[in-house]
Amino acid sequence: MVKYVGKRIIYMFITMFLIATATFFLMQTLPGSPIASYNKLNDNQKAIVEKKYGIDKPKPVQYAIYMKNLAKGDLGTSFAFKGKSVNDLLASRIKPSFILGAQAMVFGTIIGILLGMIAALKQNTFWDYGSTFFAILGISIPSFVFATLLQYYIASQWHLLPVGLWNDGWKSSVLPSIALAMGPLALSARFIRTEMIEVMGSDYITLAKAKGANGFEIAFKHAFRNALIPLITVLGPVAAGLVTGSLVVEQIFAIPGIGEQFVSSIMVNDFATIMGTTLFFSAFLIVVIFIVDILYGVIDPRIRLSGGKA
Amino acid sequence: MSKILQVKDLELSFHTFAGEVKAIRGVNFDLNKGETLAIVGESGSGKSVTTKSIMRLLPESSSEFKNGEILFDGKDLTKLTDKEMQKIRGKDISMIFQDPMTSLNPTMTIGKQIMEPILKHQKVSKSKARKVAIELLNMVGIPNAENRYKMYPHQFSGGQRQRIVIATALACNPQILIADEPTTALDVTIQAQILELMKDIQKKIDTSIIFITHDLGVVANVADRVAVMYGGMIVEIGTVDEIFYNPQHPYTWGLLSSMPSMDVNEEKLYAIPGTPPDLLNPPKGDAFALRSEYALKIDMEQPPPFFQVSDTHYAATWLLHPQAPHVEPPAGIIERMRTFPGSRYYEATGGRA
Amino acid sequence: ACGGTDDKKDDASKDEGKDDNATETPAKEDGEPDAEQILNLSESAAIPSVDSAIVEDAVGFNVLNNVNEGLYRLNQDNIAEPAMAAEEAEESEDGLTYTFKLRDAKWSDGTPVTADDFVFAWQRAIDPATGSPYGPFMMSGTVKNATAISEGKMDKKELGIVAKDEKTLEVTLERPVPYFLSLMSFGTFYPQKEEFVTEKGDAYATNSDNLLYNGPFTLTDWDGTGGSWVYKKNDEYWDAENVKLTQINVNVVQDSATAVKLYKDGKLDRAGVSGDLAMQYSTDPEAVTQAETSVFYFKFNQEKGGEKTPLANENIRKAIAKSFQKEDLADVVLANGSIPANFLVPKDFAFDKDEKDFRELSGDHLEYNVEEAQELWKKGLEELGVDSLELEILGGDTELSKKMDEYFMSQLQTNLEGLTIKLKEVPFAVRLELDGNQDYDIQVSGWGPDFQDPISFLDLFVTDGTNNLMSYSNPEYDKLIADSKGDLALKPAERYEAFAKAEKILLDEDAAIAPIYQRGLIFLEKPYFKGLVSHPFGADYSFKWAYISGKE
Amino acid sequence: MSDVLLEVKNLKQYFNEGKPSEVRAIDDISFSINRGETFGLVGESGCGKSTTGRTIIRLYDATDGEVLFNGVNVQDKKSKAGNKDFNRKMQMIFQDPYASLNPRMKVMDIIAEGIDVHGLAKSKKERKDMVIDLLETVGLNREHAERYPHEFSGGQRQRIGIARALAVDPEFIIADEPISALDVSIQAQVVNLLRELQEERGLTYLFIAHDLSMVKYISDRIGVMYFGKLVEMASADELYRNPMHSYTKSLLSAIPLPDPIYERSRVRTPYNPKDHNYGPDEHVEFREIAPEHFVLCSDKEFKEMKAQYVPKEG
Amino acid sequence: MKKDIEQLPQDQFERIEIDSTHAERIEKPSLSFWQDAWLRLRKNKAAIVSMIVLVLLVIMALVGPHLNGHDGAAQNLRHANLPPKMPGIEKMGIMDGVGNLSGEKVDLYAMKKVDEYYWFGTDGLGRDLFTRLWEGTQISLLIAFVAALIDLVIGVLYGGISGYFGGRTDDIMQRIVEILIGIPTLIVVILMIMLMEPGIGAIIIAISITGWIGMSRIVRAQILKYKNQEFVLAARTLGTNDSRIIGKHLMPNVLGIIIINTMFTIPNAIFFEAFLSFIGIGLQPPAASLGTLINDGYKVMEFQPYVLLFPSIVISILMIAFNLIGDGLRDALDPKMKD
Ligand SMILES: Nc1ncnc2c1ncn2[C@@H]1O[C@H](COP(=O)(O)OP(=O)(O)OP(=O)(O)O)[C@@H](O)[C@H]1O
Ligand SMILES: Nc1ncnc2c1ncn2[C@@H]1O[C@H](COP(=O)(O)OP(=O)(O)OP(=O)(O)O)[C@@H](O)[C@H]1O
Ligand SMILES: [Mg+2]
Ligand SMILES: [Mg+2]
Repeated sequence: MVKYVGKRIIYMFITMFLIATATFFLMQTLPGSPIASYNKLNDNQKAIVEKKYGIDKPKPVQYAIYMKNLAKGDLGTSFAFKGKSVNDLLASRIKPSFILGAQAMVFGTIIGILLGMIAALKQNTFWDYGSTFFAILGISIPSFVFATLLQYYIASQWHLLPVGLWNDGWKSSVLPSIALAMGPLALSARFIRTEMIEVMGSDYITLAKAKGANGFEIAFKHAFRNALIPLITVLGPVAAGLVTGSLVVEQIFAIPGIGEQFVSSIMVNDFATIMGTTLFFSAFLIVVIFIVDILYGVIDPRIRLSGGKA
Repeated sequence: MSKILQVKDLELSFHTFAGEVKAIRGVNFDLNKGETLAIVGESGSGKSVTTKSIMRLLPESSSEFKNGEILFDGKDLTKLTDKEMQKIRGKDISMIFQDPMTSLNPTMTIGKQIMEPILKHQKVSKSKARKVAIELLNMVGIPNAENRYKMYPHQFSGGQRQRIVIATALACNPQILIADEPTTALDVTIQAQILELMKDIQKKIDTSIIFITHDLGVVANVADRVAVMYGGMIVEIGTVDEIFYNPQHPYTWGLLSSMPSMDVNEEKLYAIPGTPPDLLNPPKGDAFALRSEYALKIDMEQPPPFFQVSDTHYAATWLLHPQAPHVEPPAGIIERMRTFPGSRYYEATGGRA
Repeated sequence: ACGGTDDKKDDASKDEGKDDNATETPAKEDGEPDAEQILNLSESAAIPSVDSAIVEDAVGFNVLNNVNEGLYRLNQDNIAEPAMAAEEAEESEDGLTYTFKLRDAKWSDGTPVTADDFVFAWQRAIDPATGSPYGPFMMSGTVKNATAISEGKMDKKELGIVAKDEKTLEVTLERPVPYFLSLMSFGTFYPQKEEFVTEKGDAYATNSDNLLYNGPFTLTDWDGTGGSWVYKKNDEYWDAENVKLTQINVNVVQDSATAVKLYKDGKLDRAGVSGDLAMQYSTDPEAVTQAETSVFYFKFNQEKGGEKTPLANENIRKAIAKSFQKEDLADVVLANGSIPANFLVPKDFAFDKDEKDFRELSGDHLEYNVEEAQELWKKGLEELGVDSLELEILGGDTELSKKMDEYFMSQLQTNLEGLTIKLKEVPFAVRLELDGNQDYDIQVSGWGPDFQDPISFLDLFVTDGTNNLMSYSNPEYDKLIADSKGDLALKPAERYEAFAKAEKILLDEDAAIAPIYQRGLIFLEKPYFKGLVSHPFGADYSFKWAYISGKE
Repeated sequence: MSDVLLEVKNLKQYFNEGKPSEVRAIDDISFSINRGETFGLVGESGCGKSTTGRTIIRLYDATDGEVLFNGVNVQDKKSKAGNKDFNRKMQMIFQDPYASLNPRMKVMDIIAEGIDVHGLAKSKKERKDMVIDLLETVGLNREHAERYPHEFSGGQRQRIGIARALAVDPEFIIADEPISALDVSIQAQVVNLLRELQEERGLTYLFIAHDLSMVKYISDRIGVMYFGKLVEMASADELYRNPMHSYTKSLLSAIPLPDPIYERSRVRTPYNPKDHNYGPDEHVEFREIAPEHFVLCSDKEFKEMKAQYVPKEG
Repeated sequence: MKKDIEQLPQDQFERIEIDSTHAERIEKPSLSFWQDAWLRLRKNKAAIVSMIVLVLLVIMALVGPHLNGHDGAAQNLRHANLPPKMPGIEKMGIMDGVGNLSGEKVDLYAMKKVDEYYWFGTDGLGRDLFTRLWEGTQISLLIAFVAALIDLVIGVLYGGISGYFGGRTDDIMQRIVEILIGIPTLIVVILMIMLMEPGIGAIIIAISITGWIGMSRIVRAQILKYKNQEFVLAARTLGTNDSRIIGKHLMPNVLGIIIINTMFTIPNAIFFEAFLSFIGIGLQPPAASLGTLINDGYKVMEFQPYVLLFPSIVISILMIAFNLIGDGLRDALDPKMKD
């Protein structure tokens, strides 16, 4: 197990390194200048500014410097936020995004799992069709439409929750979390349904029935955990999906999160921030995938004890 | 002997995309206390469905009892509610399946799985249940049970897993144990161990066993009585000696003669030609007739009733009808019949070679 | 207002901005201030910087205007009046030297604002090492030696600004600049306290604690990158008694539809209405329409990759300039209070000695006229020897610019036979680069003035001007502009005539650019929100005089 | 009858060599098969029977050792043409009647696969005729050609598999548990067919199974495998009558026979590998106890066995 | 059990000869895998309805733009922002040309003196939304189909090669995939779009750039599963070469899952395009897609709900239809398939 974790961590670093390299060179090819008033500067100033941001050096040197700083955990200096480090920028924006993401993940997967269970246990009944339809609807309505609808009805019309902004405590997080949760919800519902149906058909479930277990015990004591295992494997991508969703939701609910910041930095060509955010997202994703794999081992004894997946 | 279970005129169908599968088309048998009844028959003949319908383990959405009753303890199992049935399962009747690799929950320790029926059906504390479970593990021959109790199924070999499944099935000293091909997936040597185990335990707790298999060697080893199934019906039923040494149904003949003998070198094995009947459109008459060289005209029109051969021995073939012509069974069968007192080929002097 | 060609603001997603005095009801002016003076506003973007030497964007200049103060400040009537300066500056005969007497004002840490603070700030802004985009831009050619210093040819100490004593400041100019005093309200010319700046070093202006304030408000709860901040009344401000608001909470709201919803929900006291929603809110009692001083126009690139483009042909340019309906564009497509523009220098912006609008002097140019356009087009095509043309319109990537571009495409293609338009919509930064490389055919561009003088617009198109970037060159035009800065600098009437003439050449004769519209904005504003002053140039607005009345 | 068709010499097949998960599926086995005979290979599950078969037919590359077919080492990398030739001469029949037929192909195409690959038919019609011929050979008929595998029963499928192997007219067929997955009543169909074909075509079989009674019935000689090693090899009758290795004995004693009277008296002798109790310097090798009867044993055991050995007359 | 034996006509007891070939006969009509799957699919009402709906939508996407005589590109500012009005239905009180104006309900057609009918209303430039809706659907479907096709080709090739050749090749290819999985898709897509000339092509490439990974993993898993199946081994022992094994044995078996997966990638691509439109890096006007139409609509949802409503309905129906067809196919083609 330790060996497996060690190996995975090494892979994670290699992956990060490659992603960083790829992003770095990709950024170099992007059109436009990161300095908004670049054309206001005279040549002398340009030279000085370029020097300040280290973009006067040859690309390989820039790359080496960037990687060196990256190794120290320094993502560089933002072009748009004058003189501020990308690290600070991310740090100041991460909290709302994280809260939303975590809430959406928990809420989405729990409700999704419930829906999926209901659908599977009542296969081909009204419940099944209802929850399947709901789950499909969840992925069928674009998140920005869904978020807007929530905002319009629940906040603007019925005044149950704030329309937006991040200054109303937990209330501020409810609607955006729900909007974000639709993805994980739909995915886990559908996934659990298929898995449950499959697990419910397996021999050990029949045997459990033969032991006299009732429907509830069968579903929760026996089937659930086994149906959950495959879901765990897709939680990584689900978490990544939340990143996508957060761009939209943060913008619609005017929440000062990292997604909103990312969109802004794209608009102003803030290369350092775009890159920093990309790397941050990647690192996040990689760590999530890693955690998911570890979790997988925790939940599935077959993997826990044999030390890693084959 | 007291009858512990009676299956009467059981008919059952599955509703599938393709249409109605008439999986059980009238099955009758009794199970006596303490005996082992083996059910043999080729794949798809309805062995598993019969036993699963006793346990009511068939998918309720697609299966339908068409007729008949299953009497256990004065109750018709086909009519019980789910709740009532849950009380019987695992306690009075329990079951073992073919594949030990898939019949244990991979994410639950074996201890928990064994304890489950105990906790479910007996009012005992957890620690007591644990003790019972460890005893059971010892009984089925899992050494070092205290430690292994906490392990997961994948840490055991196939044979061990089947022992664990047996332990689970025996947890509440059931009156009936249904074993659906419990050894088919195992090696001969392991199979022998499991069979011995089952026989031992049966002696200990005096349970009745319904043992499904298609291995006649195993049948000969474990069974007191044998029911031969074909095409969703029992075609012959009798004591093990009656079936092996005085078989009456042509299908039983075919079954017995298609096994090579260890002693003699036959030139050619007897082979039953063709394929099993399609239960979507079961044949009108005798289901086996199309594959039988002993087919009679009536076989094509009318299913044969059960003819009594002895008190314990019945066979459903028109050949037993008094009007039927006399036919010679295959040579190997005649050989077997010679040794059986009461058979028409019995030779007092004969005996076994 | 911004320099550069940023038309992003036309999204109206920002909700600070102008408040037209004329539209205000007298009742509003008269209301007694409430006890609670807390305002909730939104911005369209986070604050990139509040370092007056570094600021280059609208949000930054706004913040600066409200938390700091220069020698002058634009008053409620948008006239520059002494602020840090105690009295009107003393101007020398030749118009080259200004002497300012400072008032007894204090920084938010209680120390006095001195003449040295200005000297330090100006020198810092022009020092090429600072990399200030606006320092050289505003000072070069105006303040003495600024150009040379910014090019690194002279020490920053040589800049034409000296502290005569603690409270006296003397500024020397390179040439007479008639609008110089109005520049003094511009953020770049604000003071900075040397001791504080050096002490903070790199951390200076990175958050609200690392800043000093000498304006009506101080900035708090700003972490340097976050999406919200708060203005608090600055008790050290010299005119604090006239500042009524005690607190202004600002949140960044990018999406204008969200801003409107927040406004309707009472979470904001003011919200911009984007074009899409404008139709629905134009008659709302809380809606306020305001014409801005930004003008948008087509830039016709005459030379691309060293070769003349079809747009080098005057008739083609004229044809295009006359071939689209500006009224419809302003009323239906933009629908945000914008007005069609047949001019470059905006309306209600520059006035002559008699308070007469420059527009009345200069008149309309390049009006919509399809028949003429078609004739010119035919002629142009003949001259080029082709019967069809394909041209690209380079535009912004905001919703409204996209919609507008679609409108142009349809208008031009319908009205000019043989013309095929391709649209290219890119983010602002990319457009700047394409502009810089002259890699476009037609560009939708805009300009907002940095000071109150027609030259702020007309200077853009002199030969090789930094914002020309389309190879337009007309010696006559150049000469008129040069004269306005030289011989005519101190002759206001002639100077305005020269401007009018230049505008006529630029538009009517050469059709170097094709004016489209002068931007307007629609805001929703709570009736209790009073006294907000918006400015036609420089920062967008002042909260100094704003207050809340009748909210309860 | 000493015309050797196939000779396996010191064959080794290790999976995941060098890794902790190394499996010595075949650990140094040698045997030979004569032309026209059936060699049976038995042993418990996982002892390496299938691996032996698959290594011989080169589905796996051997870790070590030689497989001589017609005197040529097939484990050598040979030319493409040589490969093709080899592929025609040696064929395989598989265990699982469901997994061994491509569910998306018609029976016609399944059987004709070898014909197509080796270009044995000159025209469509010839191809069809050949297939129908093969179908009839295995007791099926022409209508079956247009059907898909899932429509057949296990026994029929297994016969289709046999027809496929026969299509290229092989000399040698490896039958890897061809009947284990079949119903008793159907097993006989397949076994009979294999025997008939052997007679008609002079085929040689390597017959892998764990069901000793069937192996004994069909095989001329039998090898018993245990954990990757061949522990005993003798002619079928000899092995049955005179099992020498204690594993073989155990195996034979475990088989239930369809004879209740016999079953009531059968005693099983368990096998425990530790009972051999080989010393560290004891050399365990394959030794000939009686003519053509080999056992894996140490020198000491060899002597004991020799002493015990009582030839039985059949 | 019957005990009394009745007397039956003696001729009934004649022995008859059973033709042994008769015993081998298969009664059922021959069904190929695909026919069988189709039979199963046919029973799935949701999938069938979805298929019909999808076909209708595709037809509408093709003919819809020509149905009401309006040109989707023609602007008529006088007719801008009109609500839906449809002959016939208008009498029912819906789609009668009444819309919001400054918070009041007004018959905008009467007010603006418009005689024409705009079935789904007009946009801010006075373009007919009905026509644009179907043009948009066309483009969305085009993008989705092409992107799905690219995913399919790359994914199948990559996964196929990786799974089939295994060993080192597989190792390396899977490491690469592991790295790609670590990159947030959205970000790559955004970067790619920023890099390329904006337009349909850029969007398709951007969507496909990481889209194929899912397909490749599924295909690889399947190939791994099948390549050691006995029928493949059988083909190998016959000397079948790699390309034939892949083409005849592996692909036909994996095809089902490829199709199923494609049924899920198509709606994803539609969705992604819509998402890109939302963050402003989607299509270049005047081209419309469902995404850009929705994006136009969601801002004015409160007052001109019809701008949002129709494209939202179409995109939702498309998504639901594809998903249900996918589900149906999954049940029909491979009841056991998981991901
Ligand atoms: N759930 C089900 N749905 C439809 N048909 C079924 C179902 N279960 C069993 N059948 C059908 O019922 C018939 C009898 O099946 P059963 O499982 O009892 O056979 P079996 O005798 O146990 O065979 P095997 O030896 O293969 O286990 C078969 O034709 C089978 O296809
Ligand atoms: N490709 C492989 N990679 C790793 N190990 C393998 C591989 N194939 C087989 N083995 C291992 O080699 C050993 C022998 O396997 P093999 O399939 O030859 O046994 P077998 O005797 O045919 O068993 P069975 O009777 O179950 O078919 C087993 O332990 C198996 O797990
Ligand atoms: Mg069964
Ligand atoms: Mg094997």
